[in-house]
Amino acid sequence: MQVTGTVLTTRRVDAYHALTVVAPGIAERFRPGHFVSVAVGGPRTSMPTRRAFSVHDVKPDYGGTVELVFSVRGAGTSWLAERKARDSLDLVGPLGRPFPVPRDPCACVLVGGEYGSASLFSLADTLQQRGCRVDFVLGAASADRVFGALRARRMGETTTLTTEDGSLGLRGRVTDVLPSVIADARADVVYASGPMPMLRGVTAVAVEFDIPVQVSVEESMACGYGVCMTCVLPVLGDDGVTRMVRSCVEGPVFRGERVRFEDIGTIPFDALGAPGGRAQEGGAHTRHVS
Amino acid sequence: MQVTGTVLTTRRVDAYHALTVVAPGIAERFRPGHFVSVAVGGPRTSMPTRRAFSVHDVKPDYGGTVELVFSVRGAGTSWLAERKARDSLDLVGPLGRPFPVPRDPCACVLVGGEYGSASLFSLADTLQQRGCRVDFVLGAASADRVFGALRARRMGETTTLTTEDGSLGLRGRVTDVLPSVIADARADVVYASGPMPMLRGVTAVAVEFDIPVQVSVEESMACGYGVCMTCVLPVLGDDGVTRMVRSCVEGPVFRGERVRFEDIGTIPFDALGAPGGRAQEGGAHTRHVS
Amino acid sequence: MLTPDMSVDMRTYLAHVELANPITTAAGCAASGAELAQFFDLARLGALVTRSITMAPRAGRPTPRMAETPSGMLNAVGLQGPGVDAFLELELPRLVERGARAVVSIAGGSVAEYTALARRLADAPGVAAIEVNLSCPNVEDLGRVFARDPAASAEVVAAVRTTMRYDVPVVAKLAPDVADIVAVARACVDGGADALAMINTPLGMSIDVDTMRPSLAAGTGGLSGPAIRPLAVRCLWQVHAALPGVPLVGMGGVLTGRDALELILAGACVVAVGTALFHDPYACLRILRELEDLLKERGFERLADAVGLAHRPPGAGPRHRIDLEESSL
Amino acid sequence: MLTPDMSVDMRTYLAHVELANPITTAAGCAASGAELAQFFDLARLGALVTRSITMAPRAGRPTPRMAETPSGMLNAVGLQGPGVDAFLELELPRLVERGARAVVSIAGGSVAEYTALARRLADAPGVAAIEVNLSCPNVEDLGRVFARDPAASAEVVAAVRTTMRYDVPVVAKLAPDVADIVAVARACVDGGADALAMINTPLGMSIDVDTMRPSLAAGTGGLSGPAIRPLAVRCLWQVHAALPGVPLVGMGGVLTGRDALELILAGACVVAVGTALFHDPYACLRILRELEDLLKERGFERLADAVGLAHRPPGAGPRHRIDLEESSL
Ligand SMILES: Cc1cc2nc3c(=O)[nH]c(=O)nc-3n(C[C@H](O)[C@H](O)[C@H](O)COP(=O)(O)OP(=O)(O)OC[C@H]3O[C@@H](n4cnc5c(N)ncnc54)[C@H](O)[C@@H]3O)c2cc1C
Ligand SMILES: Cc1cc2nc3c(=O)[nH]c(=O)nc-3n(C[C@H](O)[C@H](O)[C@H](O)COP(=O)(O)OP(=O)(O)OC[C@H]3O[C@@H](n4cnc5c(N)ncnc54)[C@H](O)[C@@H]3O)c2cc1C
Ligand SMILES: Cc1cc2nc3c(=O)[nH]c(=O)nc-3n(C[C@H](O)[C@H](O)[C@H](O)COP(=O)(O)O)c2cc1C
Ligand SMILES: Cc1cc2nc3c(=O)[nH]c(=O)nc-3n(C[C@H](O)[C@H](O)[C@H](O)COP(=O)(O)O)c2cc1C
Ligand code: FES
Ligand code: FES
Repeated sequence: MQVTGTVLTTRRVDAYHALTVVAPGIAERFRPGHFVSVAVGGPRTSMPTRRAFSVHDVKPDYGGTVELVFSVRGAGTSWLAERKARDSLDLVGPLGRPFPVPRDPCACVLVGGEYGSASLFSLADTLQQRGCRVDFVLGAASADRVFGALRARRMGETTTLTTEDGSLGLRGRVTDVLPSVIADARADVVYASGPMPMLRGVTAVAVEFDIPVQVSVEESMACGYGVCMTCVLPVLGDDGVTRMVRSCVEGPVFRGERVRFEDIGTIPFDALGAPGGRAQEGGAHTRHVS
Repeated sequence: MQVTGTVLTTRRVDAYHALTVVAPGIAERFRPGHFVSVAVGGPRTSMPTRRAFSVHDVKPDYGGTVELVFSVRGAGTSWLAERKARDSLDLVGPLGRPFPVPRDPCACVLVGGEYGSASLFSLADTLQQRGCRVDFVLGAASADRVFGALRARRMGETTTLTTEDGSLGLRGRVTDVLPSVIADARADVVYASGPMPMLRGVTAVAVEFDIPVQVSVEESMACGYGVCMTCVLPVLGDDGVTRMVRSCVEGPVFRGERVRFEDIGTIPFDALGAPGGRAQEGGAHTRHVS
Repeated sequence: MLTPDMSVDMRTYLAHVELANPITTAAGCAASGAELAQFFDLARLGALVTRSITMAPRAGRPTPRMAETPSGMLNAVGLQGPGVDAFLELELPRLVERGARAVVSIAGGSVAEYTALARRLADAPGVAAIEVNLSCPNVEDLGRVFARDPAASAEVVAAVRTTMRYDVPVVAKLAPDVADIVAVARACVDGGADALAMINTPLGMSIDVDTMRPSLAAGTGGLSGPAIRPLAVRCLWQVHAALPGVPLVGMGGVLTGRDALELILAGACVVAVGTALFHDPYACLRILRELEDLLKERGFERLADAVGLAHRPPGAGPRHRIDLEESSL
Repeated sequence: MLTPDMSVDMRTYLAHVELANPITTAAGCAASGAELAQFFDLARLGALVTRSITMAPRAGRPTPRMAETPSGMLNAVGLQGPGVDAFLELELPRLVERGARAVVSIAGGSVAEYTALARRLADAPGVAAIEVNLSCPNVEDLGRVFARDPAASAEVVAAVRTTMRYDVPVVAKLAPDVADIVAVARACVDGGADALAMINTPLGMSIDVDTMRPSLAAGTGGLSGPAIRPLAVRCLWQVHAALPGVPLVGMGGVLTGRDALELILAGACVVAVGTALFHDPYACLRILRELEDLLKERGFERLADAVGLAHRPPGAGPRHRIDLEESSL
């Protein structure tokens, strides 16, 4: 749904900006892993495409608020960083396939890279409410880019931090420490959100441990709700067929081992409808299932 | 010169918005009749052309401020109407040919239509400092669109107001009352600023009285300083040749009787370089003089 | 004049097919329609134009497929889609069920492929019209795009026209990156097109100055959005002036009712909305409402009376004389 | 790598003519140069490109001549100017006095007129190069614009090339509204062009929905500004790929150093600034400074090393594979 929300608060959190927006309709429908898309630039903007952001938090205040956490990258996020309390903001959401949560209590490792950790805390909440054990692994290039370390320490059974420059926690990457965290926690499942190379590495570790892994991917998106076909990536279906599926509606959360990370940015030759590749017969196969 | 000014105050004046901007360099160089051009829409605007506004007032506060008075017409003026104190505003100015002022004291009638009157008060100031008598005639469609009536009453020897709907002053147009004002004031010169049809009418009256008239015209402008050639109108030169001259640098103030009002929006067949028209020989004639 | 509570007659005709209103989706900007149907009833659209359907399923181009440009966006989706069989089995019936008027866009790499597509669609129930996307590389002509060649465009249109049922209009969709849009338009009409749609996306490109590589994996892509509206208005204007009897579907950067009215005044009797849908799923209905209000304010009783109105000789006065010389200078 | 205090070698060549830096004004966007000279020293520009000079004085088109569009503007100035005699008598000498490198743009309605202009300019001192504006209606071909026809473009270029002094480069300026920009580029080079400039303004239009009439008195006009940058990048890219040895002057919507770098990476060795000058009289110098900083940040010692760099095969990895198919879909 589309909502004209009102900015409630703005704050800086290390390298990030956080915006809380009153948007009852979105807050109400939210489930962990959902994202929203934001119109940027105001009336007569020169930026016609919306920007996608994970929802960090929802709160019941004022009928329902959502919080976004973002870093300034280009013109759209610069504009967003200048919003002030009481400005209005045009949001569409909640969008995407949220994180699937286990029916029964189990041990979960939540891995976040950079602002990717923002979407993990509401997930941790839900998991803990269901009696799951939650362990965090958060990483980034440097200390100021690790998001949510304090909250992770409060919520997690254990919290392991990594930075590439060693300015916080262990020097290195989340994948360096993940195996021991999985082993110590006797994890049943891994959830991950962060840059693509991290997701690829996390998936490889989970596969090695033979436990399921749910990854939240980030592809360039124009619409966020399935109509533009710009946000696709190659994903292996239940039927063994690779399809170019939309990360905004079939994702952003996928089973990690189904995502063909090494082929992102290409059309794998064996994908359905690949140039010169096999064109499946019959219509049923051509639906996007993943 | 280009200045990044800071908005000092904003206010509504009947149908108009007024913005005072700290812009010392512009205030210092200002003479009555000058205009400024304003960048609208902020960074990454979709509106690449500046908007032109007469300078209503300059004050010495904060090193020098300029005040603009404007009505909301399209997207640019809407944006401008939303500016708040402390916002910054990108101005270029002062631009254009200001009102020429007489060397010796004489009687001047100042005619303003709609927001056109905004540029007349600093002119009146200058004229009065030189010992001139000033009479005002201000008109508009309705009372809320007559700008500066109070100030005119304070400053002018007489002030005559007209509105088309009769909601203030006399019902009618400035040209209906202008002859008697000129006669009563024994005016030596007329100054006028307002919509083109009004300028045309005022010029006709002045011509009838055989007194000089200086009009400040308003043509669509892309650059405001003479490089784009979009703001032209047909003006008769001293040499009797009509040229398409730029209202931003050769104007916006012209001698009314030299402007070929009836031909605005055309290229008169006898204009220099008109299609099929006479092409003057020699280079000297082709300079824009008016 | 209308009284404020009267409504404007918004009906329009795409050739002989009546549409309840002039606002449709643009091809490739509403996927199969199912996604928009979550937001509103598709029957409220003038028509839903499908993505361009190809014979075989297509995986499309590699990513990144999208880049934003000033007031526009580039896309290189590459006609990703399920192929005509799956379309007929799964997508078209759902559109019909939902009460949408379906205009089916088709794309091929050869005249034979377009013909084959028309044959597959000829007997499909629920095809209100066929839109022939001519912005496809012709494999038999070194990949030269059909739309850039009047003769090739006409050949495709003629083949589709001959194959389709006579009562299903064939709309030829043209691209602006040609030297003479009227020549292409005329060729398509001579080839049997019942209506023309314009504009498809001109070819554009952007380079990321940080990676120092093209922003799109495909290098070039189609430019859409408000940036191209002046090109759309100009193409519609020129073609309507040259071929006043041919129904035109206008598109290119329509975000608001004012934009739609601009295209209508230039000569469009149907207006398609593309990029705006990415910004606002409700864009079509909002634009329709705004358009109706604008027409009402201007005293129109019928949309049809506004079509091409900017071409009419103005009241009088030289200020409005229109000089149609073609140079851009 | 550069140390922070080293400066980048910004010199570039327009054919064999060395320019101190790659930033010039665009034709018709700096009038005679006198106006800009109030703001800064014209000698600091790579070159000043004059408005297009015609044989006779021209009054241009009626007003309104300008309309704003999303991230762009339309203009129909119609080559208003004093004619070549006055230009040579009054404008060119002033430019030379001011130390500006003057590239003289010329415009005509027939091959004979271009030839006559070249003859008048052949011996004029201080002409660094001639830019042939081909976006003019050819009176001998029903007003068809030269730039839209490879053969007509080549003919004009050949006539000018033959007439001009051999040591003055002739630059052919192309428009994007053609089906195949490479064909026009090739024809001009075959005709003797020493360099190519692109893009001139594509033909656009806007309609005022309040008056319900075209916004410009001339009806159509040339579209400029950021909106068209993706078209400029694409044209430069295609022409540089096809004719890598030909020097290219890039223009179209350059507002910042990043925009200039985008055109350079696509293949331009000179970048002209047009519409941005209307917004900011200092635009050229600001863009030059920003460009130099960007090059420095990226470790370039010489501007020349960045020209066309986006064409080079990337390090590795399929993510960057460039597929040059021409369709916009
Ligand atoms: C599902 C999802 C969730 C996201 N969550 C967050 C978050 O919580 N916090 C955060 O800081 N960022 C998040 N991002 C990335 C965020 O969308 C981009 O940083 C943002 O779009 C950049 O916009 P810009 O105008 O600053 O950059 P520009 O480079 O000017 O953007 C230009 C265009 O490219 C698109 N784009 C550029 N980078 C990205 C990217 N990495 N992903 C998707 N689109 C991109 C933009 O949407 C826009 O259309 C998320 C992306 C996705 C897809
Ligand atoms: C010398 C001069 C002085 C002016 N002084 C004032 C003033 O004191 N107060 C005031 O309210 N207005 C004044 N105007 C008119 C003012 O420039 C326009 O109202 C304004 O540009 C409209 O911008 P917009 O974005 O709201 O409208 P839009 O219609 O969106 O503007 C689109 C484009 O058209 C141009 N344009 C539109 N209308 C005009 C116009 N009437 N004159 C010039 N350009 C136009 C704009 O600059 C812009 O480039 C003056 C104009 C000139 C030339
Ligand atoms: C992502 C995207 C995909 C498109 N796919 C198609 C397509 O499959 N067939 C087609 O004819 N046009 C396609 N187009 C072009 C649009 O139908 C339309 O002509 C163009 O985008 C201009 O309209 P707009 O500015 O409103 O988007 C596509 C455009 C976009 C942006
Ligand atoms: C007002 C105006 C006048 C122009 N006059 C000319 C001209 O006389 N000759 C020419 O070759 N190009 C002319 N152009 C085109 C520009 O030189 C340039 O090619 C085009 O505007 C694209 O660059 P920009 O987006 O930076 O403006 C003109 C453009 C504008 C906006
Ligand atoms: S972002 Fe448009 S389909 Fe996914
Ligand atoms: S506004 Fe550009 S020349 Fe006058």
